[in-house]
Amino acid sequence: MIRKLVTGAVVAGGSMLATTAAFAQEVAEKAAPVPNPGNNAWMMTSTVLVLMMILPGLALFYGGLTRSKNMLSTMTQIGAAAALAMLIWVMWGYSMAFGPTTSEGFIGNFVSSGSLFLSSVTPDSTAATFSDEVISEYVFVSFQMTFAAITAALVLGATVERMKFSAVMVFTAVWLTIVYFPIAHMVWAGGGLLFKLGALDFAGGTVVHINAGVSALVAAIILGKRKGYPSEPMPPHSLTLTMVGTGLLWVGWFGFNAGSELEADGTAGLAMINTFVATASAGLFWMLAEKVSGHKGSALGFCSGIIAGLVAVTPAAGNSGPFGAIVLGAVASIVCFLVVSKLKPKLGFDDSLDAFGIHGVGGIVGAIGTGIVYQPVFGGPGDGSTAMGAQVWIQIQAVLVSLVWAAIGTVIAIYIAKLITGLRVSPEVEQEGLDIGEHGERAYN
Amino acid sequence: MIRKLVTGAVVAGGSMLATTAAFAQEVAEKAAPVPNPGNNAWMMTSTVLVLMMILPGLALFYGGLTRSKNMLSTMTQIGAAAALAMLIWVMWGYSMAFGPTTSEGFIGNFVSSGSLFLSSVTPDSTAATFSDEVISEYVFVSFQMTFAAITAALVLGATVERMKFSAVMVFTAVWLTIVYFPIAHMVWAGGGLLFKLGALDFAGGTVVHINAGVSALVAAIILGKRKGYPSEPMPPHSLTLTMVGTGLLWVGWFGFNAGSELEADGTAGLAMINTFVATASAGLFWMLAEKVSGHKGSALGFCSGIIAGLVAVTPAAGNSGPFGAIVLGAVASIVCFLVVSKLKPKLGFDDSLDAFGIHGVGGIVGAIGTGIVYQPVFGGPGDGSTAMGAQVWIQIQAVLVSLVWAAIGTVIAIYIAKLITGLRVSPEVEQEGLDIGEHGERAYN
Amino acid sequence: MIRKLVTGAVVAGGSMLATTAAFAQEVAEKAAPVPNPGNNAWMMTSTVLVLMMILPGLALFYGGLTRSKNMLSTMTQIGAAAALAMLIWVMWGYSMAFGPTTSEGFIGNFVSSGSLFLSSVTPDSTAATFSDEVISEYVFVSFQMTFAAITAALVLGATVERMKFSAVMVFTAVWLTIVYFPIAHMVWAGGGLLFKLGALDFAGGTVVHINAGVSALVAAIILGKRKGYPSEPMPPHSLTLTMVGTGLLWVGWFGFNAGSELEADGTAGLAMINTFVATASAGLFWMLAEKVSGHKGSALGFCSGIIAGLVAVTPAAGNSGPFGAIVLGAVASIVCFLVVSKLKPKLGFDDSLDAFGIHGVGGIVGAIGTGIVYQPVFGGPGDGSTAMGAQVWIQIQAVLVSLVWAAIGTVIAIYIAKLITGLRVSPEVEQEGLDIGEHGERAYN
Amino acid sequence: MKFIIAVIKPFKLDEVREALSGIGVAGMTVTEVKGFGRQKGQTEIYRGAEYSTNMLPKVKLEIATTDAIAPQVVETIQQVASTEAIGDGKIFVLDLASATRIRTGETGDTAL
Amino acid sequence: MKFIIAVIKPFKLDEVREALSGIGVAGMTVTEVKGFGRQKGQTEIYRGAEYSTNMLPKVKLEIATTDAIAPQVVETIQQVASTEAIGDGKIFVLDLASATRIRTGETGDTAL
Amino acid sequence: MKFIIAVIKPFKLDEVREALSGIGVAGMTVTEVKGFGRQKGQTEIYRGAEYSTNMLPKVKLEIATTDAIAPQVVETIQQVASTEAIGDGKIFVLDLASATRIRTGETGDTAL
Ligand SMILES: Nc1ncnc2c1ncn2[C@@H]1O[C@H](COP(=O)(O)OP(=O)(O)O)[C@@H](O)[C@H]1O
Ligand SMILES: Nc1ncnc2c1ncn2[C@@H]1O[C@H](COP(=O)(O)OP(=O)(O)O)[C@@H](O)[C@H]1O
Ligand SMILES: Nc1ncnc2c1ncn2[C@@H]1O[C@H](COP(=O)(O)OP(=O)(O)O)[C@@H](O)[C@H]1O
Repeated sequence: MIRKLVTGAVVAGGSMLATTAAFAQEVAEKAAPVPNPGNNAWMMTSTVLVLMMILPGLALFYGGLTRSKNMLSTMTQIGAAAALAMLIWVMWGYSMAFGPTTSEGFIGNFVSSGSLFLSSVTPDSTAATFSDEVISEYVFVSFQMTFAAITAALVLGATVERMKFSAVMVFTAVWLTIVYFPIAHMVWAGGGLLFKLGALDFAGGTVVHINAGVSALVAAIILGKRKGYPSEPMPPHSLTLTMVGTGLLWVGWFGFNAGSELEADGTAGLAMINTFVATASAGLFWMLAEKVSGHKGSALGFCSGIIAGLVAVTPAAGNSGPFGAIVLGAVASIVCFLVVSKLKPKLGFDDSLDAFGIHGVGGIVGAIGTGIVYQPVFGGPGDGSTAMGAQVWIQIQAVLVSLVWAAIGTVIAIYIAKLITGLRVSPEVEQEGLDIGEHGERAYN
Repeated sequence: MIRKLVTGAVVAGGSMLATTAAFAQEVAEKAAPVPNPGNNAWMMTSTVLVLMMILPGLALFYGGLTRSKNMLSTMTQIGAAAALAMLIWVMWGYSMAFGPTTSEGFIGNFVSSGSLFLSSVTPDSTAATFSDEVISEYVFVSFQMTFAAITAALVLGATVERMKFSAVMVFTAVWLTIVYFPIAHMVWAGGGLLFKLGALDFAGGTVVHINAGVSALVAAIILGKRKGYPSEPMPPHSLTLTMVGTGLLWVGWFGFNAGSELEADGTAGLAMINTFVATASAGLFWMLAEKVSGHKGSALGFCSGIIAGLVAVTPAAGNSGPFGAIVLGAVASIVCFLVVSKLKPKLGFDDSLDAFGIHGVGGIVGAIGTGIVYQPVFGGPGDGSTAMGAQVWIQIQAVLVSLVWAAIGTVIAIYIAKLITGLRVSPEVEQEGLDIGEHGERAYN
Repeated sequence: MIRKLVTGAVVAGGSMLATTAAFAQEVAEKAAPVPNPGNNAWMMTSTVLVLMMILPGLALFYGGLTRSKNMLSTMTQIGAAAALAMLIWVMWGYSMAFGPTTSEGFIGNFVSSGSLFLSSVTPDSTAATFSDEVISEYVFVSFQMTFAAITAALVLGATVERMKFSAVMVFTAVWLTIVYFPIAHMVWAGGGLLFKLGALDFAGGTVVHINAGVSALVAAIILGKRKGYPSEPMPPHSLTLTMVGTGLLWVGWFGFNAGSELEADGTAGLAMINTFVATASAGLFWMLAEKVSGHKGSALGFCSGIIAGLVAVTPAAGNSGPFGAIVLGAVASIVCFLVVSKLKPKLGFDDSLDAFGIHGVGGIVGAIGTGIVYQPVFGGPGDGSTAMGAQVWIQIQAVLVSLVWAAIGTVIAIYIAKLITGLRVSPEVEQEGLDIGEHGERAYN
Repeated sequence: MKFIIAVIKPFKLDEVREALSGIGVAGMTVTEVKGFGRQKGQTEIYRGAEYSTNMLPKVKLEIATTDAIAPQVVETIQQVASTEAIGDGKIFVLDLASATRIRTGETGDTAL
Repeated sequence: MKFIIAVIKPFKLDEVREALSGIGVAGMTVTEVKGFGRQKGQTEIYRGAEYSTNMLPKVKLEIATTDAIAPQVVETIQQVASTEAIGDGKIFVLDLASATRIRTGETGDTAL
Repeated sequence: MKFIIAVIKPFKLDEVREALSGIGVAGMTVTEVKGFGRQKGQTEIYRGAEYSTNMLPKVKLEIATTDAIAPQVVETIQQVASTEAIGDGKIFVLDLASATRIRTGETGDTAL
């Protein structure tokens, strides 16, 4: 659904202001669409829910998985990266991704411009939804801001327990600029490359999860393993907190997925029920997969499945029927389980909290699977106009483009961070924990 | 208010599809009601709030009360039971409780049918509210789904620290099917037995709390006591987490109670203020009751009162004035206090986390009390057409029916679970904790 | 925006009932405004969000900062004070602050009356917003109730770890009555002193934060220092929980700030984005300030900055552009940092959790700063009709009035509490912890 | 005097304490420890990474006694704490040169 | 050399440490323990279940000293840690056969 | 028999344990403790209040051994646990009068 987006938004919101004021006024007098408070209300709620996913949600999910000596470092990196992303978003991010001036020609595939410092936004300007409705543009800006913030934070799951705080800040700023904003534009903006291609991505499977997952992998490889990994045991210091984080992520994800409809309508309802059942299915299937491979169904397995399901249903939320969603959740869960517990130990990299293993892999399964479950034969809302094979091929292209773009951009961003900050803490700090070494505190006294 | 429910829902939503498509279309063209986004927005928010009650809310509330060696087991059982309930709900639960085809005659009092796998639901189908409005049917399905999920999870409070995970899964599946769906139908569906009787149950005092409480009691008795209970002290491992859970339950309960109006109107506002004050009153009165009986007002007492108040105000939320609610909260709190701290130690059963003592008892007080506070003389919204005595008698009948139904159904469900899984963990696993024994993990490292 | 408030509310809601019933009916038949469900939905959501700020938000934020032996005491005091505030609010608080009968003459500057026990409120009565819209009065009552509750709880941050539970209860009851309700009336009600003066306070910078901060300071001074302060180290027992609380406060604050618009419109959207960016900026600037003064940027610093930013943007939320908000957040953060880490150690008082240092000081910076960022030259929504100097002077007057009123009222309230309860726990209880001494429990077993 | 150090399974603590107070042991000091010995721990799995730890939770008792009752204390602990399963723990006896009650300054047997 | 084990009330820890460093005690090792003795614990009530525990939180100090200053260490602890209330704790002195500093391998008195 | 008490840096625990099992030490008991000595802690800052604590997290090992291998145990710990940085810890050796295995009631060297 999101693919129908943003040209409209731009028309209703920003570009009106790009014309002469007089003309704008005239137009406004005639036609100025007024947001229905119900849609605004839902979108503000959704925005708040996505913030809750970051802090405390993701901070707890990731933090519980680290060792207690790195708990504060993990939570602070997430919080501060998100905060930085918010400031950058209002300064140049919104403009680059959804600015009113669509650049001409080739470059317009990748970025827009024209609303630096939100210059074109007022309390009365609006962004179009997918029907004839509009929502307040400030609400749209806020909603999209939280997406940028959480994506930046997700990447850090692969680099915790060893990356300098200063490096996190530099990396985030560069990475958002050269990776996130262009990909968001490509997928969601009217003139964007993948948008024009016809890729389906309801709530950001590509923009958020594949993107974050791949970037996490690349960053983890460049950064190197944690001292002692994998020989030394590094059990999660509090799975209780990880479960709390999981719950909050699930709760918040409804803002993410059902919010992406931009209206409080029946399709938002569809996105909601899909987000429930795909997740429930994925949580249980991960435990089942553990069982089948001879272990006990674990709490962390349940949590991992929940996240895998949420990730996979993200592009499919409004693009699937409930049973497509259940199957998609189950498949994504099993695939992620295999990657994380069978494949990863064989490969050499240290993706500390499995940002790639779950967000990257789950995102790819979801993106491609969306091409399938979208079809009416599987109960999806598609009208069958694009054949399944063709749609899947479009989806694969979108995945590949994001994959390559994210990988290259991350290499650049991480080397810039290395140049400026040195990237990695000293072995002593790593041994002693980043809480004391980087922040001078202990999480628990 | 809920009693006016679901015949309408069925008409607007499902049954239209049950007629011939052509006719339906015609009707739709003339009259198809469109949901107000404001109501949809509120109902989606409410749905999300109820999920938050389960995970992390209830998981923390219950988990904090267990010993640390059973923390993950408690949280995982709650999460997985809820997940299973969601899948079952879309497969056959919604159909049994709110399906478009109301069975004829006697059986129609107990179940409906006709929407297996949500076959009759589309993004455009709607469910009627109590006025002339409608909401999207997917939203209604999601909202009601969370009720089924939390009720299943509530029961587990009486069986934690000793019931096998596999037994929990089997029990949940059977119990929902033979206990929850029929009771939900009886109370809330147009043709339901208790609905026709005229029982007042705004947000599920009977369906959720009495039901869960009684089932919990029966399950606990069949399962037997925890090893060492009551001679060995089993103090809560983290009252901090229990308080966090309490807070989240209170927050989420507004989705439960004010959401049950199905619209964002003044009655939802009434349900909201009642849910505030009944709860506040109950929290403080429990502490007072402790004080009066010679102890210190305790944190756990405050939390217990909060829950007792929430439970009691559930059937009364839109059926009372604020002062009726305050009194109801206080009374429920004191009664639950007496049962939990005076009566329970004298009886032999081990209702580990007082699922019966609070949800069952508080639910009964609330259900009967609703017959009283509903009256206009007590500031309630009733019109006085049903005399107080008559209404109270109806309420008592409803309580009795649910009580008996839940008790018998639970016996069946638990013995099926015993047959398939053995029901209870081995004494070694119980000693060592279910976290290691059942899930292979520790909550804290 | 809030300054345009409550005369209207009173007209639409209460005062209609103050006239003869017959006349009221007639008016109602002609014009009775019906709330848009979208606005009601947003306001109910906002109300729930503010509750989440209190429990679990503030309880965790404050609780994590105390020593573990006082954890339950801290959380219970917050919860119970909030509960008490809710009961008092419906009994006489709403009447005193927003009652339909505006007292004549001088006294009308400070209190209203006429809705004791919410006698004038029904599910159909409404409160006006700032445009032509209305919301259900019960929703307005609930929303405002949570403000009273959180303000009472905020004060306790300065008095934890040594104040008796009973003293907290007495103090809260008196303080709300003589401090909070009058100040709320003065600032927000149509006839209120500061309202008439033209003070800008979008979401309660003066009413909530300056008020709570100053009262906290006064209470802390009268109560005296904790035993061992400042010689004995009292490190926070769980910064993890403090960070969780911080996240929940941020999340909930959108109910506070964007909810204060009373509608889901573009100005609410503006309040939302300002609340994002001011906070993000403040969080990062506190860490920067630590860095600049030779320390490590700390997790607690980040959290403190977040709160300082939220406090400062409260009066400015809908009265500023995003860049005004960023600057305001940064300035407030740095000022609070200096006060809390440089000034406070030099002064003798023990404001245990910096309720004054952050809420008081941040509130003052915000209130005065609002006079500046409101101006169109700084991108604010003001029309420039009041010159900046004049507006700032109005803001300063409002600050001074609240300061003096809160200080005097607190002295009275605390001495009444002392008279009745003795105020402070015995040295033994303080040594051993209030959890055992006052509540008979331990937080962790 | 003797200083007895016993490492036992945690769930035996209450039983042992009761048995000891039955034979007149007035006090003891208890510490949560991790034991390493013949008994092997459960395998824990976190996302495919297996940790098989031999460090098991135990409880350590420290009891100062008179020479007279020391043998009886050892015997009682041995009997009550035994489940005849591996990992039941050990009892160590050391000579205690002196003991002082902080409250009163008393020393020797009366300080115990 | 002597190995001194002292069980004290937790809030006395800082005072004792300061006093000991005043008389030249360079190091010690501190453990959180639970004490069981004459002193009775508060009664805790959780929803009507009463636990009256006699296990009270204490702090255990372990200090290796030369024979020469051992008596002074005992005396200092006794005096500083005493509140003259029940539950103040105990001091036990054991003979220490040898001591080694891990860093350098030094042994005997200089290792302390 | 000897009762060896070693205080070491936490991250050396695994290495020490492996080395000891290499020389045939069958069991030990491990406690998390706080050490106080020459090594100074990091300064922690909470909103302007500076705490410079000298209490550092350490791990204490208790190992009962036969007289025969005691010297070798001490030496092994000393060598493996040493990082040659301040704060590496200490090893104390006490005489052990008797040892009992709770499971079987065996005493003496065979109980270890
Ligand atoms: N040599 C030793 N020194 C100190 N503690 C020991 C020693 N051997 C065993 N222990 C302690 O005794 C516990 C039980 O020992 P283990 O060998 O597992 O079983 P068992 O005593 O039944 O042979 C261990 O977990 C450890 O705490
Ligand atoms: N026989 C003992 N062996 C080891 N520790 C003991 C012994 N008796 C007492 N303790 C420790 O000393 C503490 C204080 O003892 P208690 O009898 O309560 O008070 P007091 O020492 O003032 O008589 C206890 O909590 C316990 O930790
Ligand atoms: N006299 C002592 N008695 C008991 N434990 C000691 C003593 N001195 C030091 N320790 C323990 O040994 C640890 C290391 O001692 P420290 O003086 O810091 O370093 P080093 O041994 O390298 O000189 C301390 O943290 C403490 O736990």
